[in-house]
Amino acid sequence: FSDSETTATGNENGAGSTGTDGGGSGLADDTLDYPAGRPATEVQFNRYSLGNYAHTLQDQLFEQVARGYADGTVRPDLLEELTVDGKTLTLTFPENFKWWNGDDVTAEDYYVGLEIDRLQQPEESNIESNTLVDDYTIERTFKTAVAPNLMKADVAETFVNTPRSVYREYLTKLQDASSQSDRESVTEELLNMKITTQQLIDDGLGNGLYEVTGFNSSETTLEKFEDHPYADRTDVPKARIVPETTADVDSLAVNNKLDMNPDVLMSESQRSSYPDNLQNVYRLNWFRTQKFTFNFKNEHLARLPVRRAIAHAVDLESMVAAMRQAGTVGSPPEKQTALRSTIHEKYLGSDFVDSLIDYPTSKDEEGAAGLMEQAGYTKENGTWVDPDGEKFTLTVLTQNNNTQVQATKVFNDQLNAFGIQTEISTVSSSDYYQRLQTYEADIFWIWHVAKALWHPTAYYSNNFYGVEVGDPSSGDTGPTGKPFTTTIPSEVGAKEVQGSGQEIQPATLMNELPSSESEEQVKERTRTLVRWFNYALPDLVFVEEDSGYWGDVGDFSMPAEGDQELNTNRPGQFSFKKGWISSK
Amino acid sequence: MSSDSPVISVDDVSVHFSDSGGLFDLFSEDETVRAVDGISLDIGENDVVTLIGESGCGKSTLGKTIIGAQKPTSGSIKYRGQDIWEAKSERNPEIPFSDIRRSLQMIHQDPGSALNPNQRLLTTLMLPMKKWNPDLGRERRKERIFALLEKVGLSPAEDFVNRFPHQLSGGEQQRVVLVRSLLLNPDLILADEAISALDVSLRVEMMDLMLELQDLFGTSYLFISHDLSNARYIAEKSGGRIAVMYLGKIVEVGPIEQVIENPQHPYTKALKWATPNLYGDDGDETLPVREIDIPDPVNRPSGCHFHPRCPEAREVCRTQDPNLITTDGGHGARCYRADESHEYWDSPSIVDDEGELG
Amino acid sequence: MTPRYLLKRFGQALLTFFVTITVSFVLYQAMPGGPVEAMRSVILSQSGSTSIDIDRLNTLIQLYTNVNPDQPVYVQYLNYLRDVVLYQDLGRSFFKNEAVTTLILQRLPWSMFISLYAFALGYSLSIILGVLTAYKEKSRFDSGVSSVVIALNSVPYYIVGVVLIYFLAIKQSYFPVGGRLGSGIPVGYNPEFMISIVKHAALPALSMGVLATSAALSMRGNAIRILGEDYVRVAQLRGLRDTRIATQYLGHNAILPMYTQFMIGIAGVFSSAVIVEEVFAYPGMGLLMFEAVKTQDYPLLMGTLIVFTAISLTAIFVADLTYSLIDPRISVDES
Amino acid sequence: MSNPETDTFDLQSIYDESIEPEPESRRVRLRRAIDLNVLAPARVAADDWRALLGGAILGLFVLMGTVGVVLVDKPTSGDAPVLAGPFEELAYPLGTDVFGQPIHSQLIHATPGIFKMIFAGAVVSVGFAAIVGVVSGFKHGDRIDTVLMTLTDVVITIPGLPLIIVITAIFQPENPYLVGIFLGIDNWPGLARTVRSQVLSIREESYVEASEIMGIPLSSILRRDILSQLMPYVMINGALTSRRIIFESVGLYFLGILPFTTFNWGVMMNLAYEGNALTRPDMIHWMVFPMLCIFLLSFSLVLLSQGLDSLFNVRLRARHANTTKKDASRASQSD
Amino acid sequence: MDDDTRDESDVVFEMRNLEVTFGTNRGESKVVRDVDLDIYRNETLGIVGESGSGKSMLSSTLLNAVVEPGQTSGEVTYYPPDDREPISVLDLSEKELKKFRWEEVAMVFQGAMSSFNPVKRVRGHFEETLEDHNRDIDAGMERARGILEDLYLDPDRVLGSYPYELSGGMKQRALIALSLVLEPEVLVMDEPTAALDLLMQRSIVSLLRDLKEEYDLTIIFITHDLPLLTKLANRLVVMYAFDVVEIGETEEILYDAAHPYTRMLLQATPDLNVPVDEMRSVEGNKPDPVIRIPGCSYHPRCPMADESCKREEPPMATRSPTHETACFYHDDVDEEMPLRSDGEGGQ
Ligand SMILES: Nc1ncnc2c1ncn2[C@@H]1O[C@H](COP(=O)(O)OP(=O)(O)OP(=O)(O)O)[C@@H](O)[C@H]1O
Ligand SMILES: Nc1ncnc2c1ncn2[C@@H]1O[C@H](COP(=O)(O)OP(=O)(O)OP(=O)(O)O)[C@@H](O)[C@H]1O
Ligand SMILES: [Mg+2]
Ligand SMILES: [Mg+2]
Ligand code: NI
Repeated sequence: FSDSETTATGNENGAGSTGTDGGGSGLADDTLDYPAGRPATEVQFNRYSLGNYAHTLQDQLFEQVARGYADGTVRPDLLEELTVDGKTLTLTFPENFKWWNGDDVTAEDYYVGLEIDRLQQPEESNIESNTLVDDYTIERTFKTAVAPNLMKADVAETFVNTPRSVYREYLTKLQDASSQSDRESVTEELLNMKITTQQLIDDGLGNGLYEVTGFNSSETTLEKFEDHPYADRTDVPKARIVPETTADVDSLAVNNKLDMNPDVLMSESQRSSYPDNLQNVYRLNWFRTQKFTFNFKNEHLARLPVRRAIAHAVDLESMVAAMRQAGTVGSPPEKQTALRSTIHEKYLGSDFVDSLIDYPTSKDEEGAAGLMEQAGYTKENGTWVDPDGEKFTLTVLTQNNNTQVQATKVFNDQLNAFGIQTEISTVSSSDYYQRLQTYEADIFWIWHVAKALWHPTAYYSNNFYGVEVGDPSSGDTGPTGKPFTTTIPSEVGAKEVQGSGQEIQPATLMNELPSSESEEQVKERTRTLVRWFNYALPDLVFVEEDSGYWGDVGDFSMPAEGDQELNTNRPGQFSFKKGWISSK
Repeated sequence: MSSDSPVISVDDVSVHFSDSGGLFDLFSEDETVRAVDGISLDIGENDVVTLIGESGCGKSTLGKTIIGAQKPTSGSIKYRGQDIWEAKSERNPEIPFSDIRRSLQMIHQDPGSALNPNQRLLTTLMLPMKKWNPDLGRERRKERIFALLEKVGLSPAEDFVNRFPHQLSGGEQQRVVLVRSLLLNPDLILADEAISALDVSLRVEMMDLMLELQDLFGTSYLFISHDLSNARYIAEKSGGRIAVMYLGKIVEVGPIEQVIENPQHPYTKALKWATPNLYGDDGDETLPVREIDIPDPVNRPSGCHFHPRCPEAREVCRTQDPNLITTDGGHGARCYRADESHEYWDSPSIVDDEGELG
Repeated sequence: MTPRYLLKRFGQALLTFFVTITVSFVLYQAMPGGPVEAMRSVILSQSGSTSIDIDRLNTLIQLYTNVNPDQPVYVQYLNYLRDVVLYQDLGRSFFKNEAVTTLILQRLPWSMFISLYAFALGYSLSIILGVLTAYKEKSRFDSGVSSVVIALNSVPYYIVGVVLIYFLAIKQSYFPVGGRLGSGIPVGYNPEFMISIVKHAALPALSMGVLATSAALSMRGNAIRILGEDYVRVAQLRGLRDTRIATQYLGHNAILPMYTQFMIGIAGVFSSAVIVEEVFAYPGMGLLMFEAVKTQDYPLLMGTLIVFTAISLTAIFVADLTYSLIDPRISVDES
Repeated sequence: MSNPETDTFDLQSIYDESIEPEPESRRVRLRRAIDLNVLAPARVAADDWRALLGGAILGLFVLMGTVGVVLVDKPTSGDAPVLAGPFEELAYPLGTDVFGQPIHSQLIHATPGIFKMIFAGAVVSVGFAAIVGVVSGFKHGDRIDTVLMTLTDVVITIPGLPLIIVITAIFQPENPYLVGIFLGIDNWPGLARTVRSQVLSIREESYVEASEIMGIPLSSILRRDILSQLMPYVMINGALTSRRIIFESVGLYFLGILPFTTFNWGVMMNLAYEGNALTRPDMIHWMVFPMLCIFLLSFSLVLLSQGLDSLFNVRLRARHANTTKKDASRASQSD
Repeated sequence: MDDDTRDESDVVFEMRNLEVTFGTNRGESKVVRDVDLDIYRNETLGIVGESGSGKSMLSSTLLNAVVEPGQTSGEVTYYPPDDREPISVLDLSEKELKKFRWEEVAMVFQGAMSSFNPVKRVRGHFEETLEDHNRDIDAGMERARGILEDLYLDPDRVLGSYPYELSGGMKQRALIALSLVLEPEVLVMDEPTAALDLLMQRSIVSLLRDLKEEYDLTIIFITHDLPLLTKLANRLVVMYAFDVVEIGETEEILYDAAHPYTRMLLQATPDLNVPVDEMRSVEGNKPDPVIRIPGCSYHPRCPMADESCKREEPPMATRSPTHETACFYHDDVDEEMPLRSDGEGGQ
């Protein structure tokens, strides 16, 4: 058989010990089985290559420098300290971590990656310099003033995954390169370099608590790395990762063959089919939200009352309910701020939030009808016609993934029921982003988060994961017809512009947000943007997703809220990597 | 009964079939079958010619060539002086091709397969009428069809025309086919083994019917058979000629009595031997050929094609192919033995290495 | 069989191969946006959590895909053709950073395994059932088997797959729901490994095998026709053994008209891997193609199409070669 | 036979004779045509349970697609409680899906699309096959025959499913007719080949030669002699092709390769499958009913294709016709 | 049949009350009707009759090989040459039948062109026959070569060929050789020459005569080609409407046909030596196996028929010790339906 089924070195001793067939066994034994990512046969760990699916496994195997938390803060993970001083961010590394191959993990390992990132395009980078102060300290200096939290956010969710033993040579080449084209050829070289899973094992290129010992297309086996500082925290010697793409997670769970699902909550609908020892362990308000974007090039959608009418006419609750059936757990946003509600307090304050315009999360057809009439629309035979008496149909573009279709379907049906004709166009996920960028649909579904962080920049980003307005230097309106300059009421929560209002430039604001000089400025700019969003409703956010994890609470003791700080991305994996999961 | 201007005159006609090469037939060797090889023949008004010969000797091919259903490789076929294939390609021929097409008809061997199984007989019979008598009304056409059907004994015609071919017996089917060709009032009908498929007891009746209609309509017949006694019956009753074919050539032709009574060609003699009679002529069980099997039509023997089987063959037959040697009264044979002064008589006999069969 | 005939078939196979490559190329050109767009689309869809900014991403993709759109189309075509034919180089996968050929070669044996498994299972059963039902024409056995076969023919194989998963893997864990190898099984020629791969392949193979069952009906039809042939009657009159008549007379002759279809059937069964492997999450060629479709990995997509064709071609070519072994008339009667 | 009184029989005389045309002729003819072409097939069908059952089921689906869509409202989310079980409530007898849409109305509203797809696919593949087959059969030996057959061979060899997947992945057809056409693309060659060989053998039949010799125009020969013989064949294959189109289209929707804008059984299955209906007893009906529909529709087509065989049989039809009866003894002898 | 007259003769087959019926949707179709017939050792018996008169069916019963779903009833007794027990053919078990067939009785039947398995070489056919009958293959093949040579075939070439590579005549002869390979007692030949050329037909008939002598065969030869038959058969059986209407030595049938049907048949047969005007055709339609014609089944077509023919079925009447016929008026037939002029003279 094909050599893709390589047996790893580690398997020789481990063979037979867990040899039950049937796609994984999460039965009472000392191995923690959980689904994640792609088969290790298809993944490689060069951080620079594109589309290599590294991200689907790397967070199990590498230490993370710092993390964002749902309350909006960014705090060190591996780092001992993360401090800001003016334009400089100082990272202090601990001294007791090791690579699997026995080398110390030093600041240089991370520095190499930072410098390569910067030197690929030194002009465009917003980093002035990275300096290796000593073996365990890096100073990172920005070109312009940046708010302290944003500077920390810059290294959040990044990994120590560029071992100097491998990447040093590329850095040297980049440093030697004199022109941009020379640098590009190094980049190209980097793009094509490969670190296969086998190499990862052979050269010991990981540094997480659990070390890869073997893999094949249907599993990756891990063993505790005894030299790791957290090794004493847990008594789970082994783990097995079942690829999400090849295993039917649900049927494994139903047959009690999994011990944990590290970043997916069990929905109520699954409860009945899952065994009792599997329980939701931790639930958090995730950073991710989803929305429908309105294309102002459509004359109807360009009208504010119509957008607001749509917000009234659809029942966000039932959209979320449909998604819940498909396994997405979440709730509709209380307020249309474009921000995840967990950071409202931090960036907006409750008074501000309370004064914002309320859009109902359940259906308010009367209110919607009122708004339509206000815009001069009339209802004929159950269908709204525009002020000229013309009928119109809105096209809605969505991706053909389960959750998206579920939500869009309900959205559509409700608009139709209200009397606004819509037509869905469903595009396979592979084509979706391409179709999206033609901006030909009137309304389109999109994630609403540009970065894996609970931070305003993650939501107010001028690309389509944020609130895309377009390049303000390119005319009056962007690709979705949203004006670069617009007037909003000066008063928070006013439904109409009274007096001269306040003229703002959302695109410019969004572009400037990441380079805000102070926390205050971040808040200031965010509030302006929130007012704009809440008033003008350029997009309609319909769900704030929840995340968390479930686990086999019968066999393992899992940390829950209060035990540890878990309100961060992928809490299950985080617990596991921290050594917080032990057998009972 | 040939008159001065023949209905059909065949002049040195050959038909060769060769494998047509496909897109990838780059290296194909030519396998040419000379189905008809340089035949000349005239068929007159109200004439009957019977063609006999072994299977595969080219009878059908010759017949179809004569009625213009098969294009000859070389030579010419003239219908009342007009070259058929020129008529087809020329703009203003003396006799339009469509007239020729109508005048030369055919009856197939298997009456069952000569009728479209999915059509009622009326449709089958109406189609040619529609084509050739477009002015006639539907009812008038029907009348003619009915009259002819009744004439051949298929009555009540009204009942028959609404049947499907499978609802008729073989003899009845053959009559319908005959009627169909007669509807066009042709000058020549090619009857290609038209009675072989019928039960022995029905053959005479069918032949009689054909001859009767021939009388009536003045049609000429080219009658193909592999059975000498049937051929003889037709030819003798109509006073026609008989032509014996062997491997693409007519090896003997003449009035029936002479060919039967006094066959010149050894092959005709063999055929005569092979046609057993109920009465008389038994006893002679010596095979009159040296080999039972016919040679491969692709690689024919040199000289006279019959020589490997001919009991009379001599060395000269191996190398030279005799021409038609006419004796008397239109009787001729392609055999040196018909010529009493030919060098053949001095040629040594073929020494047969395999030993004679007879 | 004549060398000429061989040559002709070979020529035809080459032509087909050539046409497929050309079609692939044309489709490649017809793709909206081209590879750069495709790649960007996929990376964007992977993210939602990617922190990379779009401009930078574009630059990287440009570098990575290394496309040179300035070349005239025909030059690109000729290069493509040259690479495929001369170097068996189908390009590099956009996303797997690996030569398409390597990726395919890794997956191919697995797909071959389940296809052949399915094929052997499906066709041997069909042939036997076809002959048996023909022998017992109009009996209860016949109508029973025929009904089952007709019913099976009315169910798409992927549904059979789903049903099999439901009953045999989820309700009763007789078989695994997916994958090609059990966890913790050492690779090599040991019984555990063998049993595991066979068990994993069983359900996919069964559902693919359904495709082959339609052969039972045509086999039955053929066998009934052959039963009416003189030579079978003569064989019976000659007092030959029943097994001989059933195999050498009935079986052999009834298979003849279906033989080429059988071989095309292999290709058909093999291509059904695209759906079946996805349903069973069986990492073979089919799943590779499916992933390529999902990620718009065009080089990989075209590569798999070409390989699928090559396999089909090979099967048909083998069919042609072996056909003359089972039917001596072939080289004479080609049409 | 002989007919002594008509010895003076003369061709001219029968042509000159004028008889009053029978007045009832047209009516009689019409009656006969109806009897033979409508009533007789109906009687044959009534005798053949396969045609009967197949026709009945197909008829039911046609009703679903025509009357059904008028009677039953288009489903919208929130029509009913989410995931209601089947056979619980009269308003949604088959239960509802996760949107609270009644399953039965989804099934019904998916039918027109399915039929459009089948129609387009069958017309394209059968039509194309018939044209290619007839032309190349009629021009047997000509260059055009060689070219067409080479083309056919090439297309046969390129495996259909992967090709279709590639094409649909690239063009993302949404219109059901377009989907049908795409799916038809790979279905024609096999049929074309068989049509060609049928044409070749029909051409060998003497009645075609007879028609040619009688100077019947080519169009009539094609229509009367060739197409009428091919019709049954083509119809039967049409039914089988339709089944294939259902399988493939639903499969592509099921896999999520085709964009699922409209109602489609495959889309339902996809959503249910992706929603893990297999492991969720409260959801399984969402999966089962579309599966059942696919099964029933293809089952009816398979049955029909088998029943059609006897429906097109002239002998059977003639036997069941009242107006072409003749005494039984003669009919049987020539059989 | 009158057994006394044939006492001393050696009977191979004895058929009594033989009937073959088919169930059709129109009713029961009786395609052989109550036939009694004896076949003598080493004779060549010819069976003639129009197409569909039941000749093939009758001959198939000799091997109990009537095609499905035909039902055979009555008795067919086979007397082996040595002093073995007589065998009741219709009562044989499957296994005994397999042995009986081809070892005792071989059959070359209508449509011999397709009697060979197209995918098997001719040699294979010989070998498998020998093998399945547990004969020594080498000795058997030696014998086969001999027979093939007797039939003017090149053994090596023929044995090494596939059936499609042989011409019709060669195939026919190879089949005859195959039928003789197990040295059967009786050879049943059902129109073995119908599809062949005249010359070939006649040649094969010649060869058969020689073979019969050489291998001590009893041959039953079926054809509707009467002239050919007369060159081979000692005795003729005339069938009409699924029954035997006349049996006699060949000469007796030719020159003293007693049944009006036989006479009609003789007159309808084209013959080079008979003037064309003396040929007549047989008029009327052939009978239907489902509808039993009351009385003599030939009466609707018979010029001599009267009321009694319509009512009663004529029994077999003896005309000479070797000549029997089923006609009430066989004494008047000479008068009513004279034979051809040179029919008598040609003797
Ligand atoms: N269309 C054709 N293509 C190639 N060869 C042909 C074709 N038609 C006839 N032949 C060959 O030409 C030769 C003569 O054929 P033809 O049909 O004329 O013989 P025939 O005398 O009518 O034989 P039969 O008595 O069997 O009908 C045969 O060898 C045959 O194989
Ligand atoms: N399978 C069958 N089912 C019903 N009737 C049959 C079957 N086979 C033959 N018959 C009928 O049996 C009768 C006798 O057939 P048989 O084959 O014995 O005739 P035959 O004398 O050999 O004719 P031919 O000279 O045409 O071979 C015919 O009327 C035929 O229709
Ligand atoms: Mg012929
Ligand atoms: Mg017979
Ligand atoms: Ni051909």
